[in-house]
Amino acid sequence: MTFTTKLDVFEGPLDLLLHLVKVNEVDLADIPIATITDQYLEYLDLMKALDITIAGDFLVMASTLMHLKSKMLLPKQEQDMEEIEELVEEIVGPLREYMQFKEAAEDLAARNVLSRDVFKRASDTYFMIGEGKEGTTAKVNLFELMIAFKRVMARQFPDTVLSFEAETWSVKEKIAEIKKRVEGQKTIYFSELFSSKGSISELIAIFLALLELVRVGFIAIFQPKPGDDIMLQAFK
Amino acid sequence: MNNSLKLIVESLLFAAVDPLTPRQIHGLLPERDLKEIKEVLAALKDEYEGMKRSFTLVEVAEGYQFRTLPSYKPYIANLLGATPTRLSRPALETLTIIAYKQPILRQEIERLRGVDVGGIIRMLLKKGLIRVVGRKPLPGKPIIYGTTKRFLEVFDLKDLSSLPTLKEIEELGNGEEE
Amino acid sequence: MNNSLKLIVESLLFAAVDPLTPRQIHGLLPERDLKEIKEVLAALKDEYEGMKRSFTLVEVAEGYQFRTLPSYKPYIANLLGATPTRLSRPALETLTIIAYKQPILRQEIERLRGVDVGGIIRMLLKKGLIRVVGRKPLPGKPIIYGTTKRFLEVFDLKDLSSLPTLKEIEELGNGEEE
Repeated sequence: MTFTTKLDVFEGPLDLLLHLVKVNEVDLADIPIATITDQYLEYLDLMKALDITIAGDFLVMASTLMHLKSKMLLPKQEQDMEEIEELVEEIVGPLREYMQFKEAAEDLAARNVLSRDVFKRASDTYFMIGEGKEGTTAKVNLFELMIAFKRVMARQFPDTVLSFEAETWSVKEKIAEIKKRVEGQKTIYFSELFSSKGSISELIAIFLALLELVRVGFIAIFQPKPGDDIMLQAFK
Repeated sequence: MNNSLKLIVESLLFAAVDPLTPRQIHGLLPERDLKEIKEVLAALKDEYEGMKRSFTLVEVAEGYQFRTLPSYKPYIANLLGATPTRLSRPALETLTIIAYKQPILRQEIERLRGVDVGGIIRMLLKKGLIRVVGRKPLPGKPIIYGTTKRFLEVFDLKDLSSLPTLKEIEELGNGEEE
Repeated sequence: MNNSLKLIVESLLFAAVDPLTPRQIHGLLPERDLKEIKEVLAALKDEYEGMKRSFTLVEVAEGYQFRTLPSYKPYIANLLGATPTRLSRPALETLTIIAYKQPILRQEIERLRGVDVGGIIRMLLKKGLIRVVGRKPLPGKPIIYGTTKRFLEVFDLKDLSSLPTLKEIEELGNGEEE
């Protein structure tokens, strides 16, 4: 699977098509459909050979291309020409728009970007919380914690819509519990905290207790890499 | 106190983290005319441009902000150390589509890019570059997205109308065959 | 690049968060003499003093730093008080709970957060982000809180229904991380 990252550079079918148009040095107005279709399919074959999962979008485009190619190979009549033109537009239209935005994106990136090319005074805290600026030990911010929490909830209560409910569980109790666990062990994992099959309100209480402990700097949280289980340690 | 309006406004701009609009400054100095404040801002901008220092007053995000000139970038980058948050190409393209087509639904962005953009939208929301503008009166009340003031600030844009017009893709001709 | 040492040093002082010592600046510009840097700093300080602007270059114990003059303090204090960008994490959490659960009693907020929120509520009231919605017909007639129009403005929300739900955030999938 180490190949994946090297080969899978195309984000989606439009990205791949655009690449093929560029490599073949052709105009959008005059795309050699047969050639492009063959190259497109070759690429998909390569992905298959390397056991790379091919996203559905790639397949949809593949069938559109093949349909168009077969139409073009057949002897043409007036009616077919119209249909072919429509099909071409179905492919070229989005491609044209896509190129337009790609260029606009490049223009945007070429501007004097703040904190890259030009700098303002003082720090850039803005509204986003959790940059760890206030001397807290959090390496993961509130947003990520929230998402991690949602994951736990989704696992235990697949069909529940989460809302803040007045709870029967005390956050204070949970704070004491977590403190004890973290002090007893060197590292505990976020998922372990929620391993018991408690009620929603209990899970919320645990979560809020955790937030509080992080906020006051009692617990340090780490994440080896995005998406990994979050690790909790007593902060020394 | 005998400070001139010009220097009072300057002190506010100097201390502020975000760009200040004439209206915001007026809110802080209600006894002064909005018109007067606008004049002072324009005068300050001219003055700083003429002074040829390492920083200047820039009109950005519907307001004014002191910023260093681009040529000092290498020194300051060394000072601040941390590499600036860089947007990936897919993220930048998504942001561009939102900027030009706003207010826009997630589905429309996905149609234009041909791929799922959920994760990117979340990241852009988190970075404060885009925002929820409202909801569309459609089944499921889907969220509509737009860019923020922060977007204007980061990309050195005075307002949305100063986004360059989209270029026509030239090789296309008129779309007529042969 | 043809920037004078003076302006390079100025740009560093402008962008720095903390005061810079001559030695720190020397560390960033190792090809320049420490002595030269010290001279430039002294010259800059004189220059700014002579310019009689609203800010100046001050020699503080740890180095040099641009600071506004004391006489502008009242205006800047107003500015910093008015910008709600300085919400601490607990304040933001409390505000989030009020936004999603309004109308809500202080006790309920405290139950959810597990700590006293009296100080935070006062601060949020003062910043105009929350308001007293009414009183609950309970013993002691406890106050019920909700968010204000200002809250919507500050968070760029059209109305309360535009607040994305946790579920919607979840549906966006995973954001790319840098």
